[in-house]
Amino acid sequence: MASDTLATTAPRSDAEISGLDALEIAGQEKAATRASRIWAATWPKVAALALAIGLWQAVVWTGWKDSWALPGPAVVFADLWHYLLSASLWEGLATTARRAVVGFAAAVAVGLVLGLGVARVKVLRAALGSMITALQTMPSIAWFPLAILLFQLSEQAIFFVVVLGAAPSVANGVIHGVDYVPPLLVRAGRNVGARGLNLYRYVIAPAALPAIVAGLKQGWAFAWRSLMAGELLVVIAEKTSIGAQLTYARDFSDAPRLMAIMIVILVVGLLVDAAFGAADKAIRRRWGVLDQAGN
Amino acid sequence: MASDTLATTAPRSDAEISGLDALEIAGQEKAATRASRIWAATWPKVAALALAIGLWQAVVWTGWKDSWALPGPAVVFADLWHYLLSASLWEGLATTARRAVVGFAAAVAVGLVLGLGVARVKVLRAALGSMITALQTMPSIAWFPLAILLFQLSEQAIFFVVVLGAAPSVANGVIHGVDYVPPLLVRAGRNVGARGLNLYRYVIAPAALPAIVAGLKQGWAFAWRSLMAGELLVVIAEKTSIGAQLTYARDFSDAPRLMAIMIVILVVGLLVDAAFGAADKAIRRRWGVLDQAGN
Amino acid sequence: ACGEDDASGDSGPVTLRLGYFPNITHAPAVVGVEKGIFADKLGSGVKLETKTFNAGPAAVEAIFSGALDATYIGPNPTVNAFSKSKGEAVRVVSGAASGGVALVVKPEITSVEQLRGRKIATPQLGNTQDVALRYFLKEKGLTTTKEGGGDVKVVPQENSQTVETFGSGAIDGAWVPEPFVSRLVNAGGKVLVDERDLWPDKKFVITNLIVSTKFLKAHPDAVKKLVEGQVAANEFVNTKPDESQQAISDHIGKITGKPLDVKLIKQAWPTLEFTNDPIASSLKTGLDHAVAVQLTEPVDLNGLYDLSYLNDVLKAQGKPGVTQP
Amino acid sequence: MTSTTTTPRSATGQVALRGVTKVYGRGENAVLALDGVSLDVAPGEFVCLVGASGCGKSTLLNLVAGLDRVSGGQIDAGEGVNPGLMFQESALFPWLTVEGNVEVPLKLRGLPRAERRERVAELLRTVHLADFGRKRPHELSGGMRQRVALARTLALDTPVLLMDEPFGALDAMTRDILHDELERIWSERRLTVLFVTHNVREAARLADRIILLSSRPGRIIYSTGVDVPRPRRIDSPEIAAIAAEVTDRLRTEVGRHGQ
Amino acid sequence: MTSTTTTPRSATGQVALRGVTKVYGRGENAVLALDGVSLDVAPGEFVCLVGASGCGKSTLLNLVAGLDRVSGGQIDAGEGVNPGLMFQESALFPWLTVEGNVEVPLKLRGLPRAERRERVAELLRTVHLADFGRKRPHELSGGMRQRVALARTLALDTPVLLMDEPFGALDAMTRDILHDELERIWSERRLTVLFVTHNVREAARLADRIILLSSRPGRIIYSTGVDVPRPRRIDSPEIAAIAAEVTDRLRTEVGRHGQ
Ligand SMILES: Nc1ncnc2c1ncn2[C@@H]1O[C@H](COP(=O)(O)OP(=O)(O)OP(=O)(O)O)[C@@H](O)[C@H]1O
Ligand SMILES: Nc1ncnc2c1ncn2[C@@H]1O[C@H](COP(=O)(O)OP(=O)(O)OP(=O)(O)O)[C@@H](O)[C@H]1O
Ligand SMILES: [Mg+2]
Ligand SMILES: [Mg+2]
Repeated sequence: MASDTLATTAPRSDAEISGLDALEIAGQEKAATRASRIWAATWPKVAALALAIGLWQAVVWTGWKDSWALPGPAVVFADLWHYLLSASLWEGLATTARRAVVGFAAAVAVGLVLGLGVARVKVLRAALGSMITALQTMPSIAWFPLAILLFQLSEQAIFFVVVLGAAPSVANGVIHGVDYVPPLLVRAGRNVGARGLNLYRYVIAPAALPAIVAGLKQGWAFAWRSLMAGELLVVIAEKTSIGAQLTYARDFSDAPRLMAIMIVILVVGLLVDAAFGAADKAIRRRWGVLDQAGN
Repeated sequence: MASDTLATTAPRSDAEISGLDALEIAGQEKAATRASRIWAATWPKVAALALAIGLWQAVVWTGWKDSWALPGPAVVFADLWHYLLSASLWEGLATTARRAVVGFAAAVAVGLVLGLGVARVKVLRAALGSMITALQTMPSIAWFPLAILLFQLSEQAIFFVVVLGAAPSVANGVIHGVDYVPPLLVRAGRNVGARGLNLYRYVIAPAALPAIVAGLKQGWAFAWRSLMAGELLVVIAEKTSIGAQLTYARDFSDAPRLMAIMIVILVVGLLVDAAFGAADKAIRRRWGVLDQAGN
Repeated sequence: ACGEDDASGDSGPVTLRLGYFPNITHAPAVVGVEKGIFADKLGSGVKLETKTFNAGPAAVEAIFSGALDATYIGPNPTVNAFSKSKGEAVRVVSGAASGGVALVVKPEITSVEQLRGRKIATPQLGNTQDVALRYFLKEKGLTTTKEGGGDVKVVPQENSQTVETFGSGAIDGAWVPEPFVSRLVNAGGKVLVDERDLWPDKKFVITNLIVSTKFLKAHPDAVKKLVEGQVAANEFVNTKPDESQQAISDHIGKITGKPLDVKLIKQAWPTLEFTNDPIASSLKTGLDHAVAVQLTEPVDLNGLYDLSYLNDVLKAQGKPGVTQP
Repeated sequence: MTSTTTTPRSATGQVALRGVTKVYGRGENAVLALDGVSLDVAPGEFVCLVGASGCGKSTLLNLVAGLDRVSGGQIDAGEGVNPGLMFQESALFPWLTVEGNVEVPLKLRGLPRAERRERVAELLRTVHLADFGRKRPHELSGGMRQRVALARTLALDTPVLLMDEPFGALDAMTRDILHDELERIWSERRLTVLFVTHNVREAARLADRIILLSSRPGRIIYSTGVDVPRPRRIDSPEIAAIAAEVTDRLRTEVGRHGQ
Repeated sequence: MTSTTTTPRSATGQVALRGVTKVYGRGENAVLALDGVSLDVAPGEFVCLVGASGCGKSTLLNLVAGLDRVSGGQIDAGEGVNPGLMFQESALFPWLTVEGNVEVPLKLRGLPRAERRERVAELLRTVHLADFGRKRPHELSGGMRQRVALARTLALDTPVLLMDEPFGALDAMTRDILHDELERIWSERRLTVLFVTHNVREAARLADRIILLSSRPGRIIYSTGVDVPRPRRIDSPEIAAIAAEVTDRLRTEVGRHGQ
């Protein structure tokens, strides 16, 4: 019963709990240093990126398509470099980012109010509930005439399209979240004296928060896509924007520039996702559902 | 202590529990007849519709905009009627619906696999997690060149755009759902012998189902919008489609037709939402979170 | 509502909201804006506001909803705007450009007969180029259908996409305007038909200047000054092509984030003619063709043109006038 | 609906039930959880409710708390009184710390921050969790969570306290200590308490009156006063005797149902 | 890590812990929940674990069940044995009916449908819930949920059973009945049971050995065999005597911590 039995029994705490199971166990014991944690979060990204670029380059080298149809990474990154040094990117990004933030904020406000109303007021739910998803499926271009009718050729027209695109998504997130608030918590809230608005403030809103954040994330994607379309609606006062640049790059069949802009959009998306991810992680830590899985 | 005391105390079970609070109490006692329940679900919709159309008509009557810029309900419904009688609507709808179903099914398959992978495998999450939202924000038109490169002018190019549009949304729903599976249930599942795939099948998938359905709903909206854009990508021989008709209506500045098509899109959206709504309600009934709120 | 207010207010300076596309076929508009020609001609009494569009429908919507007073636009949206408003919403007050359209095909196609069974792209179902292609094929005895069937398969798709699909071999040719003709040629295509050859005097409208009827009624003076600006811009474009080409490239760069290659502009330039004549006859004929290939119902174009301002301006400069249809 | 019976009177701290009936579900699946329960709890009275598993004790408390609607009969917990209910599950808010959870009722009553902090600290000391204020519910053991829920309910400061097995997850010692605390608070504040427990000794230790509920349908089948003078000790012979009697009754009742 | 201590041996049904330590959290907030717990449970032995609230009992069971990683020391529950754990909370799957919940372990073991149905019915009879098979967890009372969880755990058919206050929410009578059932199953199947309870009498009624855990850090501070022959009665004087002794120890321990 010495070391050889150890060999057969020790695995229980290590090798036996392996593969997916290992991921399902909180890995707090692996209390890693800060540096190694950053490394663990970074290398898969770098590897994925390297893989994607490598594959792309490989395809280009096979000569499968003409280089003006499918430019290689070198060409695209060279163009991206120029683009990064040009004022137009930064001006466009500034305009688009401002519009995105303002439009999204408006969409969130509308979406939250709409969502809470529909989720908790029976008549509103019956009247508007199913309309929300239907509105969400309406493509942006269908709203352009109405946007111009209501707001002329102003930025408001763009915001209108953005709000119509994103608000239903946010509202759906809120409705989903509110619908699945555990009844026990609602009762507990009511019992400790939270009625009416206070019930929302102290119980329903925080309980639905994870789903609301998920809805906001989907809403952001809708907002951004609607914005990309909406920015084509009209170019106001010669202001350039990412949406306009994207379309014109395509209009001019400028594949390297198109891909450079796509990379810029991806980077913006990554940054926004990082913000949402941080919020979500904070919530999950609070709720004690973190560390179940990978991250 | 007779009837006058009754008058002051009886309210507890009725008037006092009123307003929002009343909605928060399971209203099972109001066991209504089938007919009155259908009526309760219908009249708000009808009222909302009547209100919307009335408002629209009122605006038209004020003469705020020229009739060719903002046609009245009468004109639009007359056009819708013609449209409904025309073959082009039904052919277009058949094509578009088929594409939507196939594209969405593909997107769901991709989204589910991607979502589950990212949610439970640490390396994948680190590598791809933040990429999903970033991909989601990429406007459809940015993918068109790639779609054509890969699939030429075939329907596959459309599906490609649809999948790229909708799959991230589905994946995000799955990730959100899995992230918030109560750890206790995961432990219970593991303890009753569900490991690996079985853990997904018996615990994680059903526990995440509500969030997955919510993700599917958002995914449908993305799929449909991407399809509307993608149908312009390839106008395949002999086939008309709703997406193409929508754009043509706009190209021809045909406001009544544009609005008629918008109504058709809304109706399709309503039908799909009804399906999702039924699924969600069934889940909520099972989970015992139904009847908290309005519906 | 503010659109009408601006347009009808006689007190104070008038605001003229002018639309155009950042595109070679809109060269007079782009050069006129970039070189300050419009601002110069409009003077201090009229404030110029410019809006840039990507395609015709949005510009028409803007005119309809009173958000725009005048715009450079192609013949197709012009007809739509006129017919959908029952002849009320807009008037053509000047031409801007002619020509610049061709059928580009793969080099192995050398005759029209060889188009049988091929896929040819056009910018949009029922637009000028689409009609021109279908009518041309019809004349040559080749059938087409709206849905893309028939002897020659017509695939309407965005011009930018046409460059991609032509490059990847998915289509065999395209009937497109500049600068896409040049692009397709650069991508290995060959011009099979230059549309100018199909028209009398090799002239047909590609861009004209329309004004909303309301604005025209409220501010005829401003419209006259705008037409003066248009004439001056065309003068500039025609007399200083190099400077104009550079101006176009720069202006496009401002809006799209990347200057358009001047070489490409130079390549496309000779196929275009910048004329103040809106070539009304070509619009009418084009519409007849559209009816012939069953893409539209006949439209009465009476009253679409109001060329009195243009003729006044030309007369004052001692130039020959254009015929009012 | 109950014109034939006398109607409940209202007075602060008094709880009156008249022919209360509760049916869950509809049609075939309907469950008659409570059937004509009438009960008067005097202000300041401590009533313990015992009964077999699933007999309707939690249902009764939920109804008195106004969290569910009666199917028949009437409940009066006093004009404007919001009885504090300690749920059978701890029902803590997972997004708040222990302190945050206990603070919610105080916040809702609009107490100023300084006073809230003081009260929270005091309540946590009462339930012997003074060091755990900054933890989150998921970091606590089952018994600790139950004590936090107790603190939160006490923070409500209502005249009527409804408690659903509040000490079920506690060891005997901690439970004894909390019995003393609860008794102290009850007598200080002159609370009316309706207390559900499975521990008959606990009932005898705390109650002025013990009420026994039958199973499906839930009816009051037995009620006995506990006349032992306070302070009492849970292991005293008088308490044991009363507990034994109630246990006997309970045994008969449960035996009757084969449960 | 424990080369200085002897290593645990493996045998079906045997559970061996060697110097098991468990730390929750990191840095300043770290909580030492268990500190060097060594324990050998023989195959077929029934061990009851008692201790103050928050002393680490649930933590210990979770570790033995392999649901959490030890911070130090080793645990051996036998090669390939998956100990069945009945959680302190009922942990039922809300999307399944009562039957569905009990059926899951059987499904996972690949039993054919007919056999599963039979086993489920039998298990529900064991916990006296035969009529509740088609209900959903949210339609059950607290005690019923606990019994369903018990049935689900029993459905696992493992040689080692870990139970975390399995009868905490049950009335005394139902509890007595289930004591008998559990004892029967334990002796029939020769199970090894590790049983957490706050009811010292229950511990004395069921256990071969009672183990007392101290609080923060959790250490084994007392262990006593229960040599009363079975069948036993919970109200027999021998059981009461043992319970009294354990209670005394517990009191000292809890008193020492001011809990
Ligand atoms: N939401 C519900 N839907 C349907 N039936 C329910 C619901 N809640 C409770 N019941 C049923 O009502 C009866 C009484 O339940 P209740 O929770 O009041 O019992 P209890 O006395 O508190 O039991 P325990 O001591 O086990 O907690 C049970 O038969 C239960 O199945
Ligand atoms: N996930 C966790 N994170 C941090 N601390 C925890 C966690 N789980 C338990 N603890 C701490 O570990 C200690 C032991 O908890 P455990 O749940 O094992 O107690 P217990 O003996 O089961 O108590 P009870 O009888 O109240 O259920 C407690 O102090 C608790 O606060
Ligand atoms: Mg209960
Ligand atoms: Mg515990």
